[in-house]
Amino acid sequence: MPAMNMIQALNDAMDIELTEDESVLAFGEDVGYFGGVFGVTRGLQEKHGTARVFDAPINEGAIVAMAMGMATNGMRPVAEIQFADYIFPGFDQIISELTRIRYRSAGQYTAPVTIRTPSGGGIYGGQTHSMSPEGFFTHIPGLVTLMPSNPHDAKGLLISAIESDDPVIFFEPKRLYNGAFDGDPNKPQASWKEHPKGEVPEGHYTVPIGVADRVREGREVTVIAYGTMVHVAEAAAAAQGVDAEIIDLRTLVPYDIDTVARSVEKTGRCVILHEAPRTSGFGAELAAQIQEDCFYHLEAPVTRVTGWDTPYPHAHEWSYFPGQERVGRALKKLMETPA
Amino acid sequence: MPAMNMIQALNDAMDIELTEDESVLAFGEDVGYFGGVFGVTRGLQEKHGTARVFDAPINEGAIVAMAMGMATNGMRPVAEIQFADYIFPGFDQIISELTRIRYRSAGQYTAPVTIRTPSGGGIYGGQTHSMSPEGFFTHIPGLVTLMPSNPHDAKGLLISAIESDDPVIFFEPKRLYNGAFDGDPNKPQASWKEHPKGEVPEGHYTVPIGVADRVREGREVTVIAYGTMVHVAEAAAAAQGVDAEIIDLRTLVPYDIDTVARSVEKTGRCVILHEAPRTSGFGAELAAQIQEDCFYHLEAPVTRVTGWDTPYPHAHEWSYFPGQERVGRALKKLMETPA
Amino acid sequence: MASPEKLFQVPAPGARPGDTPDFSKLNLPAAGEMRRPDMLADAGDMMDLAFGLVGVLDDKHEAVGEWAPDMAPETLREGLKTMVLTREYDNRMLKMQRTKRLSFYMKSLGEEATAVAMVQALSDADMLFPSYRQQGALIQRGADIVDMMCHCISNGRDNLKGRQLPVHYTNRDLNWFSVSGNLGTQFPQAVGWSMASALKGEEAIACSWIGDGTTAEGDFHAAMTLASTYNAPAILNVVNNQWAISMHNSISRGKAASFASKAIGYGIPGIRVDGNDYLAVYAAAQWAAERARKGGGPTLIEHYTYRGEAHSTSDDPSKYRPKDEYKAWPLGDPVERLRAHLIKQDEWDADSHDKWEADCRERVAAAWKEAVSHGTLEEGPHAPTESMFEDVFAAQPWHLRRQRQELGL
Amino acid sequence: MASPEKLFQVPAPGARPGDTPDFSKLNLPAAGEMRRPDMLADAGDMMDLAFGLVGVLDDKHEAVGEWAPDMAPETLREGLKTMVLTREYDNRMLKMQRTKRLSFYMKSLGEEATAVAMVQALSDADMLFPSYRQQGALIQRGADIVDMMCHCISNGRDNLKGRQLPVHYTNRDLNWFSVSGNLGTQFPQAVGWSMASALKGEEAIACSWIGDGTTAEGDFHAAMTLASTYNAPAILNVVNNQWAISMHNSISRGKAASFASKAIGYGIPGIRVDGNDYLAVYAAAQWAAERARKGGGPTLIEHYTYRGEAHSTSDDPSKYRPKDEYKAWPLGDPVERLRAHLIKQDEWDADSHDKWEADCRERVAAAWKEAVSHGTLEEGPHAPTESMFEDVFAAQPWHLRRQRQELGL
Ligand SMILES: Cc1ncc(C[n+]2csc(CCOP(=O)(O)OP(=O)(O)O)c2C)c(N)n1
Ligand SMILES: Cc1ncc(C[n+]2csc(CCOP(=O)(O)OP(=O)(O)O)c2C)c(N)n1
Ligand SMILES: [Mg+2]
Ligand SMILES: [Mg+2]
Repeated sequence: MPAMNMIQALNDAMDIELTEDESVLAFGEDVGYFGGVFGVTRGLQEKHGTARVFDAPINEGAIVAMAMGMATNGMRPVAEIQFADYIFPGFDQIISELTRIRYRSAGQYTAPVTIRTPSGGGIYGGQTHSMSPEGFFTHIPGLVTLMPSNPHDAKGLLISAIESDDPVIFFEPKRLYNGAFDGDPNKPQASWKEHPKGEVPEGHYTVPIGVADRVREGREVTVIAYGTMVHVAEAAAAAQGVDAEIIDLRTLVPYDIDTVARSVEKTGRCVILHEAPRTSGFGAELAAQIQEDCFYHLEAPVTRVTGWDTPYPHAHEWSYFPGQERVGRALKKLMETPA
Repeated sequence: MPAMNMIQALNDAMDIELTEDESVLAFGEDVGYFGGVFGVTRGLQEKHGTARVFDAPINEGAIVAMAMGMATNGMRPVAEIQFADYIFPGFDQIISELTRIRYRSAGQYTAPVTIRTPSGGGIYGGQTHSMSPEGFFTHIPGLVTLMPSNPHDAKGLLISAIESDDPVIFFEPKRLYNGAFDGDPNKPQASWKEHPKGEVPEGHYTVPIGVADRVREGREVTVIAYGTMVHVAEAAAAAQGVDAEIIDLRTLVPYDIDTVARSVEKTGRCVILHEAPRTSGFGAELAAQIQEDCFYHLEAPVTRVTGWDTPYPHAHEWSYFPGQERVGRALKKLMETPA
Repeated sequence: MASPEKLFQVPAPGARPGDTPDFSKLNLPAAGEMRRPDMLADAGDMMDLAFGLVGVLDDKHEAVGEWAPDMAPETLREGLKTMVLTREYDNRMLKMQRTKRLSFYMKSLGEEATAVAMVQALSDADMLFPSYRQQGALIQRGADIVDMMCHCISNGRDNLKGRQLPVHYTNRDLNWFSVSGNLGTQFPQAVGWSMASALKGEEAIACSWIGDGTTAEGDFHAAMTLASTYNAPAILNVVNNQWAISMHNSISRGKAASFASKAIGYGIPGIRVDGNDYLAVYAAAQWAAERARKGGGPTLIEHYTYRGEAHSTSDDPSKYRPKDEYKAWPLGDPVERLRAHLIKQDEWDADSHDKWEADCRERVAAAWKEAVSHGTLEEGPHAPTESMFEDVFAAQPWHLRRQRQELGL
Repeated sequence: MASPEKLFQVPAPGARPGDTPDFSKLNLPAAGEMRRPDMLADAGDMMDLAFGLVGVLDDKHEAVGEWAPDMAPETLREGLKTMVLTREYDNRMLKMQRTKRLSFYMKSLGEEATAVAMVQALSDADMLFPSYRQQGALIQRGADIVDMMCHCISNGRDNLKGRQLPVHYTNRDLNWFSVSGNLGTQFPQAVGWSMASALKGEEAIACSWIGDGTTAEGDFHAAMTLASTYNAPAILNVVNNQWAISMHNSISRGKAASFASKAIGYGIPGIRVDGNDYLAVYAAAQWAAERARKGGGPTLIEHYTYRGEAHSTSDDPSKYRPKDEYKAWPLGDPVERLRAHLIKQDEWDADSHDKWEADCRERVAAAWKEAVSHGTLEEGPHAPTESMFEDVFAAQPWHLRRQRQELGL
């Protein structure tokens, strides 16, 4: 199996879909000739032509609306929003239109659109290149929300997204594009080449929507994470010597409640990680549901380790990012809680 | 004290602020000559002039941006968004600009803007005139989120909002504009004239931001609600004969954690109500925080009674709305949970 | 420096309640005055059309000038009949709303031609992305008015399962998109749809309508930008009925000479047409459709018309404009004008007209009876309650299943 | 029916890497050709300005035509000096980014006049709502370049407490707004700001800049609509530097003849100006500012220029355009052209120029030294970590206090 970084894996997924299904299109700002500011669509225009892979005007609402209109006319557009921070001019088209068309037309029209967008911090991008806005999207009925944590899942999930008949928002943790960053900015990040999930099967395969990945089995505490935070969780648990069960959610809506609940019922302790601000972040939903479903198994409150309720600051990036130290501290504290 | 409905109370608040502070302005779609589609600004243009109360083009992003620009030039604009369902074209200006300007300029610029918008269902408005999108806004750092449940609070809170140096989003539960609707569509709703909170003091007063109102003292279970759901809670608790402590949150961010936590510690049981869809709604944040803060006092899981994770349907309005029956059932179930 | 009053301006209509309506300043070109450029001419060479007014029917009810379309009398009669039927449908539905049988309604009085003639000039495969005021277009496409009523009263036969507010029709069989309550969102979607059609090498174009007030939304700009960039085969209509609820069109138009002139900044042809002149609307639609099909790209058409009644059943227009302003509208009534033209051509007569009106009234009354026999909003039957949880996703996920179960379903 | 290729079009630049740059099709009017209408004339009577190109400096370095501004040599020299200083500042900062002392940088090579001359024509009380590429305007307003550097390296003296990406300056003392990373958002804010100024009866106007690509955003339409409706005293600049990162301006412009022509659909004057002609920019700015102050409302100015370097330190332009395209740009270099003009007028000479350049280099080097003495992004000191939790709200609420405490602060 070839080793790929996440950019290559995503590119491969789109290449396969563009090849297999002529209704698949890819567009967005700088997506065409240039191949995207992170290079995720590099080479696709050359291979599949300007009519199928192309640049779009800088108007995120227009991009979503165009995708939706095309989708109701038989296409499967993959639209890129250059940074997740810039998706909000398109928010109305997503919440009022894209995700409602099936419902309000009673199934007469559907819009199988995939919106890809890089999210998260850790690249000194400041407050407008670092957001993790996934929480907003999980509050929208009718929208599938995905975030992979590695090249293998990125490819398989993106293929699932493109083939899904539902609109999908697909967050790409940009800090993971080029390596398995574990939250420690002071050491070189691990190359995907050396990571088992950097091995990406050739050709078509899918990672199913709605199924989490238990990346570490453990008995003492359940850690629920997605994207970059999966790697932070692994490193922090190892550093603390905690026998954590680590769940990579992969799908946020509809998430894998069975895997989550089974794990928490086993461990009795749960910590939820995300980079996004805490208040009303997706961790809130997870915590609320877990305490409801697993109440009688919980030995300690469900805890959240998250970004702060502030914009993402430039200089204090590593005080904002919920890194190994903060995750470790939370794990330790949870373990110290008397059962 | 004069009896007022909520429309009159809000109108009065703006009238007072427009009179006392010449930097206060009011604008929005149909807000000027017509006085708003619900009449909330009626008479204000005539009294305060076209330069201070005026119509705005149908572009919610423009309305927010104009308000923000004016606010950075010394004004205190009160912008109306005609229905909360239509706020999303303005979402980017709210999340990326209005609520960040203080932070990103390190306090050099501030934007004391109040955005008023009617929300919630119960008026057969279908999926585009019934939304309760407050959850989205509670995930935005730097934004104060308010929702009154009665004329008295509406006036006092709106005055606080206009005088606040923070940007404020002010949700007006439109089903309460003309009466204290308790969730039962089959009986005539109580007039505000007969409701104690329909008595509205004349002149200037404030209801403080961040302070909840314990509208009913009780010992068995804590009910947390805001807007229309406060009245549903009261009716449902009475119907079930449950000795509920009912908290009208009034401020969602930053909410009154002390009042909430103290109550749940006392009762050991908690149900949270809102009309908005459940997943990642504001109830998730409340439940997550409460189970964390009050874990050792909880005798049952924190429960949510909410709108469904679907658009608000027209014909099935009363199956969607979390009415007395559903609230009552949740209360009953909670009371049956063994301690 | 100028005085503050001069600096800060809020546009106001010419007349408010109590004032005498005055349209004398409109200064509109007469019917037949505008030239008809070659259908594939450069947008830059027809800017005059954006500032003028394409009209065909003159004061003597004759079709005059270059834009006069070559139409079979049968087509004209069909258009007239649909407009009359639409009007009777509207009248009935308003009455039913007044007696609380509908939760809400929106009429299209005075604007029927902007919908009906437009659709007649298109082919059935062309996709329509309407706003809430093109019921005439839906009827012209052949919708069953019983079905339309069943939707409006959310009964068991409502093809939208009771999910939508009245008048928010969807009809895929008739290539009619789903009406959204959110203003303007359909405009860029229509462009996207038409781009896909072009990509597939199909003939079908898209046609969308928004109102004058809605042009202020960002989606207008999105649509125009996309259409211009990708040469989308789409007809983009702005129905300038002078009002956006209580706001005069000058609040969204500002100082622009016309809405059609907005096309210039996108290099798109902009045509202002007399929206109450059925023949002019047809002619402009035909021109734009052919241009699009031939690879000439999009056209923006401003329909200059007047909203004859309230915005919806939720407002009282006498609160913000003179009661009799509609009567003073200088461009007359589309039904009356087409009727007079057909009579002048000896293709119609007063009796036939009266009879058709009576027929329509009867047909609408019968349709209503049939519609309510399938249930009403208040009393049902509605779509089964569990259907509320369907169509959110292609398949129902666990959380919606749980919620359905919470309702005991 | 047209072939699919004809129907679906994606605009492409004239040249890509490997091609020979070719601007021969631009067909631009010569300097001095355009008329200068009365400052309070109707927007509708000056549409030619939107399709033309206002230029003042001719090939012989003379100021010609009606737009030639009456400027003191001292002012011209000041402008030249600021442009040179800006360029040296940019050069230094890029170099420092290349050695990882900055996380990010954006140069303005070739576009200096669009910022510097604009600000010189305004008064100090006028409020600037810039994008990220008007550092020249900030320097012209008198910003201390040490302060600017301290911001860019987020050190302890950064007036933004390390919260913003480099080049996202805020400077209230200089009536410079806060640069946003979100494209175009400042455009309608500027209009709102200017409306408040008008309401208060104050003299100050607002001036904002966006790029060609950014005109596609809804906020462009929002700003233009507001400005038109309320007659806002604002200057709205579109810096058409031909590129939006890798996308040619035709992706956002589509088939429009110019960006200035977008003003027509709002009834606002649109002026296209040679952005590399310092005198032309000054003249247009002066005209627009006076118009606004006299109650004539907003003006849209398109600055026709070329982005001389990469978009930012994150892209390599040789990947999407010919390496030597900048050299082929027919409108030359703003610094060179103004320098030649001043020399021709005997108000400047080559030696003074070289000396000023050297001075600037030195000054910038010294400033850098001083800036880093207050700390760097990598090594600090930064603003205290707890400051991260400040300025979210006017007062710190409980949840932020708790979060601060979680960090042990
Ligand atoms: C995004 C959005 N904002 C506001 C509204 C509320 N609203 C409904 S209709 C209307 C006026 C529309 O006027 P216009 O575009 O002229 O269309 P007309 O009703 O005249 O056909 C408004 C403001 C809405 N539906 N959607
Ligand atoms: C809302 C938004 N979308 C996308 C981006 C990413 N982005 C940053 S600069 C840029 C190109 C802007 O081009 P242009 O407007 O021509 O300005 P220029 O850089 O040429 O000065 C893009 C797409 C952004 N910053 N904000
Ligand atoms: Mg209208
Ligand atoms: Mg540019």
